[in-house]
Amino acid sequence: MDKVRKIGDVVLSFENISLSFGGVKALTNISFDVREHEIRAIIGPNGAGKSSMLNVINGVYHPQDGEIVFRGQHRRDMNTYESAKSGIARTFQNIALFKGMSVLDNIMTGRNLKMKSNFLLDALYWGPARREEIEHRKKAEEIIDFLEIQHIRKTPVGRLPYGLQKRVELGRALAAEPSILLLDEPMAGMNVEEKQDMCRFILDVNDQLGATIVLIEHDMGVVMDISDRVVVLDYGKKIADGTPDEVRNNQNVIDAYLGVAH
Amino acid sequence: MQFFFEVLIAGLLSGVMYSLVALGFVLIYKASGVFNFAQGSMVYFAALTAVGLHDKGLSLWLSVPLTMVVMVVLALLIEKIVLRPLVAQPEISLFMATIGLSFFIEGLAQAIWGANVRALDLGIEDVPLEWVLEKANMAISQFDLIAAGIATVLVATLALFFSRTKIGRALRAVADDHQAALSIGIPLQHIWGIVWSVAGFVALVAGLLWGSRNGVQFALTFVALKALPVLILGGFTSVPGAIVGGLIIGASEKLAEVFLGPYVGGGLEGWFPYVLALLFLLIRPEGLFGEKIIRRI
Amino acid sequence: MAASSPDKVVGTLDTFPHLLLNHARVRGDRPATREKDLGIWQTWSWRQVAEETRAMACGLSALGFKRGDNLAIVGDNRPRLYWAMCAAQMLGGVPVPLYQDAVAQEMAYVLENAGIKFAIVEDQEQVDKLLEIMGNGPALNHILYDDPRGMRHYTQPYIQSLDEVIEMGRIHDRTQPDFLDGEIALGRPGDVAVMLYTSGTTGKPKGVCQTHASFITAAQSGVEFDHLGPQDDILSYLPMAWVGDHLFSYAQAMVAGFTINCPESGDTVLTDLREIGPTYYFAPPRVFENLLTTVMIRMEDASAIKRRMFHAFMAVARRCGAEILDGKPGVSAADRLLYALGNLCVYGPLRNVLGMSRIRVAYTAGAAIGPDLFRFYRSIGVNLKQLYGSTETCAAVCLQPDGEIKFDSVGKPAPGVEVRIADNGEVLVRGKMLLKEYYRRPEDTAEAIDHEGFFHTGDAGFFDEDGHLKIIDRAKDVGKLASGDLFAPNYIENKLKFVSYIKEAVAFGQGLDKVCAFINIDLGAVGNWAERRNIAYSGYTDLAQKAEVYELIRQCVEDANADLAHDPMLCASQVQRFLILHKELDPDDDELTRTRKVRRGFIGEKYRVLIDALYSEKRSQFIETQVRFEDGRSGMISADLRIMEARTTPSQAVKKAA
Amino acid sequence: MFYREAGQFKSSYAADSQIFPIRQDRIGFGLIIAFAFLGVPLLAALGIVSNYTFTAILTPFLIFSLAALGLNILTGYAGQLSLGTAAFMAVGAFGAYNFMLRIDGMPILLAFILGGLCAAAVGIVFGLPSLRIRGFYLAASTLATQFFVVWFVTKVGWFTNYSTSGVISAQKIRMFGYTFNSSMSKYLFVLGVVSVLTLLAKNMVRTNIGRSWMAIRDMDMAAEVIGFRPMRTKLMAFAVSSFYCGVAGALFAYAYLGTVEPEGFNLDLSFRILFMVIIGGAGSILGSFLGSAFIVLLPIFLNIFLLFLETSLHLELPSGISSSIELMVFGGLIIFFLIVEPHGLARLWQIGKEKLRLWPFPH
Repeated sequence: MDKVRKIGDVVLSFENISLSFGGVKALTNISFDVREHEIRAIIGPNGAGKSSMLNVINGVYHPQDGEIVFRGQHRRDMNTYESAKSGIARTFQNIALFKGMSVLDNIMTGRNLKMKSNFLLDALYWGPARREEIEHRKKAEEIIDFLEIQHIRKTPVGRLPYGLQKRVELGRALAAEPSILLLDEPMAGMNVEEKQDMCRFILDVNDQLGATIVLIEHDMGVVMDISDRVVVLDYGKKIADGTPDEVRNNQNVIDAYLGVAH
Repeated sequence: MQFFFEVLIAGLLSGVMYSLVALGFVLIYKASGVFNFAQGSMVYFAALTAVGLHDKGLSLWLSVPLTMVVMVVLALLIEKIVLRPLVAQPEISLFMATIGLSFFIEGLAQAIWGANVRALDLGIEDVPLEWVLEKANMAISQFDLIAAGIATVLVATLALFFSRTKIGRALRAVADDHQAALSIGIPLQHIWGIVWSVAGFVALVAGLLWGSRNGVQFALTFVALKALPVLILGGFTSVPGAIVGGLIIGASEKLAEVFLGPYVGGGLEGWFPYVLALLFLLIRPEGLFGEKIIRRI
Repeated sequence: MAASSPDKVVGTLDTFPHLLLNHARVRGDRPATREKDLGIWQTWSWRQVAEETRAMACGLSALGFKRGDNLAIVGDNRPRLYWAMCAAQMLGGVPVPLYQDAVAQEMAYVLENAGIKFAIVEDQEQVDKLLEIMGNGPALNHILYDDPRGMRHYTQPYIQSLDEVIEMGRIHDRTQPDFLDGEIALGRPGDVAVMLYTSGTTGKPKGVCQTHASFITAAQSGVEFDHLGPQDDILSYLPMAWVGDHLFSYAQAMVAGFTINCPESGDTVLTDLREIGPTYYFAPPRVFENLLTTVMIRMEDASAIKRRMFHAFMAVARRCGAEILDGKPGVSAADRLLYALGNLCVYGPLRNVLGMSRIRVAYTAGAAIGPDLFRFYRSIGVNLKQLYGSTETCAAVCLQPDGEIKFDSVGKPAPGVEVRIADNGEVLVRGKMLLKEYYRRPEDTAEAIDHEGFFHTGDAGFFDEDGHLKIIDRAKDVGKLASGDLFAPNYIENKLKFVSYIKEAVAFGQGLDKVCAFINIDLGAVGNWAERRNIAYSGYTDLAQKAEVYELIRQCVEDANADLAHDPMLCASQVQRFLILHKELDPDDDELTRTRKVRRGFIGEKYRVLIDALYSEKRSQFIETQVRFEDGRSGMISADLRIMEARTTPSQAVKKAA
Repeated sequence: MFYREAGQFKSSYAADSQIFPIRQDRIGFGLIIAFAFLGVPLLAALGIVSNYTFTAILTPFLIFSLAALGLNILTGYAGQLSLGTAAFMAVGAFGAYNFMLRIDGMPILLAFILGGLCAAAVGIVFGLPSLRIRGFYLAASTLATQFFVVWFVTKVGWFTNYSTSGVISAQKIRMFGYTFNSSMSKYLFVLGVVSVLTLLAKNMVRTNIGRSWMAIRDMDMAAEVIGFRPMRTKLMAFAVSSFYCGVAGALFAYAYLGTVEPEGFNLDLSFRILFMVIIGGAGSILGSFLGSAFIVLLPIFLNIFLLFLETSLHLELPSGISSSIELMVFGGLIIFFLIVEPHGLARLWQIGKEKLRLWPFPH
């Protein structure tokens, strides 16, 4: 299948981002950018600061230094609510689903920012509240269909196997109709078949829904196959940035990452 | 001014008692991650058992050690029946379980000994110390002072026990990391049993001191409620926190009651420590000496 | 709208398009089609279906589809694929449904044979398959897909979405309102309505041409026979290319006006069955068998009390359930009371969890059904019946009338059907529902239909004293043992397959001195059996060669032998030696047909060494076989197969007579 | 076993997301409601249901159910443990009392609602710490609510209309010229209020607001990242929960006790309601009712049982033993449920129902 996706302008860029926790440096002077509609991977050995970077992007962590340019706006940091509001959604490395809720409800939570009803109307389940609930249910169902999880629609997520939980979490993120999707090790702990499925979903999301994807992954092979550009971090520093081929042949990367058996 | 100090000292002296009870909490919290709401009931139970045995004709020298044995048995039973099955549960479930436990222990105490108020005479009179009265014209209760003395000794002993003995260090290991504690070969159950027994001992001492002053009655269970703000203030995991917190709460509560009370009709003791602790909490959620919690995702 | 004045169009209800338009007129708002999609049962009324179908027909016509063209339809049971059949018929074309799980080369043959230029397919998977075929064979002019997922980057101009075509059709219908009505009016009952390819146990598939008249007649007789009406619901989940599905989900639905319900996917059929709770149900025996197996396996896990209750009530049901269902006299009041209690505690809930609460009529066909299996469903109050027919006869030769159910017969000839038994035992059939011809195979047609107009079914059978037809085997398979005794392999195999532990069996004995058999164990049932006995196994091959399993199967074979001994004609056919195959027989390896019939000849060739070993004194035999996995790769399986003797039972005919 | 779900398919989302999607449940629930509204009064008219049943069982059961429902919203759904339920009830009760007392022609229902709103306001104030603290730190801070509110209402004479004993007598419940005097009429009044509020609660927990609570409860970080605002969500939970408790408190005063003092809303009552939630099932509306029924009925059966012991075994049980045993049983049950079935009676019911749906299969 040939790719006809168009990669657009820079939507998000980081300049000299530094982050530390109580004196421990997690990120040092990181700069890179993300272009519209691309699949951007952040890779690196364990403890390289990949997750921290993702947390900076959607405002969970606030960097001490540096600047973020998001859709032309210059800012010191992001905050979680605003970034959600402006179309950044994410998944987590250690699945962070709402365990007591069903798959459907989990995905519905992803739609909360699109809901306008207030709690009084909700309580009455009347008029707009009811209409809205049904309308969003339809959207949620489309995502369920897209991710092929129809058979577990009403199962509490706590009872699902790991691979499916990952998929549901992706579903919850997709429910927000994000323009930028952050995926924190989407394929960690999966078997080959599950990985293939997840890859297909990621490509489909990127391709059909047009979302920009920033993903962290441990599995080099997969990343190289699906990403447009790759940033490599090591000990909180950027050591390479470029197309998969460039990165693969970069000596720093080979030393820091590929050379090390893991 | 004299009066202020009189109140302050009385407050600090009762604060030592709070520290003692709070220490019981800290002990258990550190070792098993349980906020033991039943600590107050244990105080009540211990005091009632001691005085009950005493009333049956046993001397205090016999009834108190006997009560201690009962407390150890109780501690072991609690560990086996309540804690062990709940080991992997969230903290909040354990907390609620101790609320249930407190009801159970209170019911048990009353079922065995009846609900009547019993007097306990330790042979210490609750009279002002004469020489202080003469020298500084302040009324400092002899009883309070002795009680505080006993409590101080106990607090100090426990603090040392924590930091110096092998078991104490083991306890800290458990508090830091259950897995690590297991790997150095200390059975978790043993540690819990010991900790709860020690907590039972603390409860017994506190019960005797308090009981002999106000009579052994159901109100003793409220001691636990008093200790709660102490813990919030001092931090759930800190021994010095419990001591300092107890003193602060004891002193401020008395001061508030005496100096603020008249304006609002009294009875501040019930809630003032809480509001104080709460305000403090908003500024420093981990308490004075507690460890900062970093949220990870 | 203006031009489609219904009265003009619906003159007589003698073609499917006429039937559809009539339903749209008479019961326009009643549900015609449902599909589980996006979590709910999306519903289309007859009026909507008619509109969509019209638009689709116009769209097809705009693409150049015309009278006499054949339209390939490939996919799972999707509403629009059903409508596509009628759309093709409106234009005087012929829909040709294909098995959606067929591999590319099978499909290539049919496309070539039927001269297909237009195909409507379900999704990307089928498009890819067609593209693969087109790489080296027939050239399709148009491929239309139903589900757009993943289709964004197919730039080939001849691949279009069905949505687009329907949209185009709507415009077309608006600009030329008379066109389609004119086309529909040109349709004649004698026109070919559909072409169904027989899976052919031997040779290449043949296209069976059925006319509107024959299918409508066949459907009508069934509808009247069982009093089907618009209020009925059916679950459409069997391959659309199978005559059974075409009769029940298309022809009968069109005639009676009942609702067809398409499941969400192949994996959810059981859940969907339970949700819809159809009133009319059709399934081949293996589906009923699988259901029963699951029931038994799930009951194994129940508490002892519940299990005891279940078995106690099942015993009551076996004793009198079927009789009560048939309304036969002679059931004691006590039994009736017990049955009512059982109905409350077991049968009712069981029907409910199986999704059979509302079933008025259920049919099974396509293969012989085990008497125990058949009796089970009837005894719990499911009105399960058998019918007999084939692609060439619109699956409507014999039906079991209510109240006259025999476990081993297929019922009486349907109204308007003549059945005759030839001298060699072959069943001959004549009636309106016979095929018009085999597509482009006049010599085959001539061979199948004799000068009197009788169709030679190829099945051997006989009428019993009540006039019920009893089928024993394929006529050509019925042979003789070396001793001259009758040898009906299918009959023996079915006897074996009726045991839940045995999934497939292949019997040999033609011209030989004794009967021997290959067995395929049922991995689910035997696996469960093994687990309960703590027998560890790593997979089919391993499990199949366990001594304990052999012992289990030997018992089953001996039971079947005892059964065979009852029938004097078949007493000599008892299985004397058998082996359990190291792999499951699989349509992908050409060992079974797509409808899971044994390809005897092929197996005989492929496993020559095993057969030789069976007829020697050997206790075991080594074999290595190539297999094709689901993903298309192949590999080798090898095993040392044990061969075991089974005890036979002496004839009991004498005892019986005494 | 009694379920016949085959054929109950849903062809619209509205049908699929109704409260009782299964027909048998709808029928069963309808029967229960009909029995509560019509059957019980009918039985009372026939003399089968006594006054005692109304005043000692049915009315308190309903009121406690409402309070438990309130606490369940906060603790079960939003995951914020509270030990101050009785305080919010007190605010509701004394709020309603003062609205009735001080505003002429105040409709009783409006007074209840206003009382509930006062409770909600107090709930928001005391819920503020929940933004910074969690777990039992929060539980401890709700204790502050408990002690402070009761003290405040006691000390400020205005609330009790300067009654010397601190005891207030609730006004008569009067609506549309009808006075709810009899115990049965009070029961029906309470039933009406509780039914409506329960329906509203059910609607909340199955829509966005309810999902926001559960999201915060299950994984607050993730909830924040997908756009739920923790402050708003938690305070909303406090407000709604307190409103329910407040209305329950007003009913407690008006329809159950008639005369109350601030001390009546003590920590013990808070615990009792917490027990209802734990035993009934946290995060379940049905659980609130089951828990309430359990806690209301338990002492009654316990007393009957002890009486039976005394008479049949000619035992001389010490006085007050029943209350001691009650404490032990409550405590023991809490521990039992936390260990064996942390989701309470509601989960047991759910499991049972699942079994009935799958009958005769075990799972």
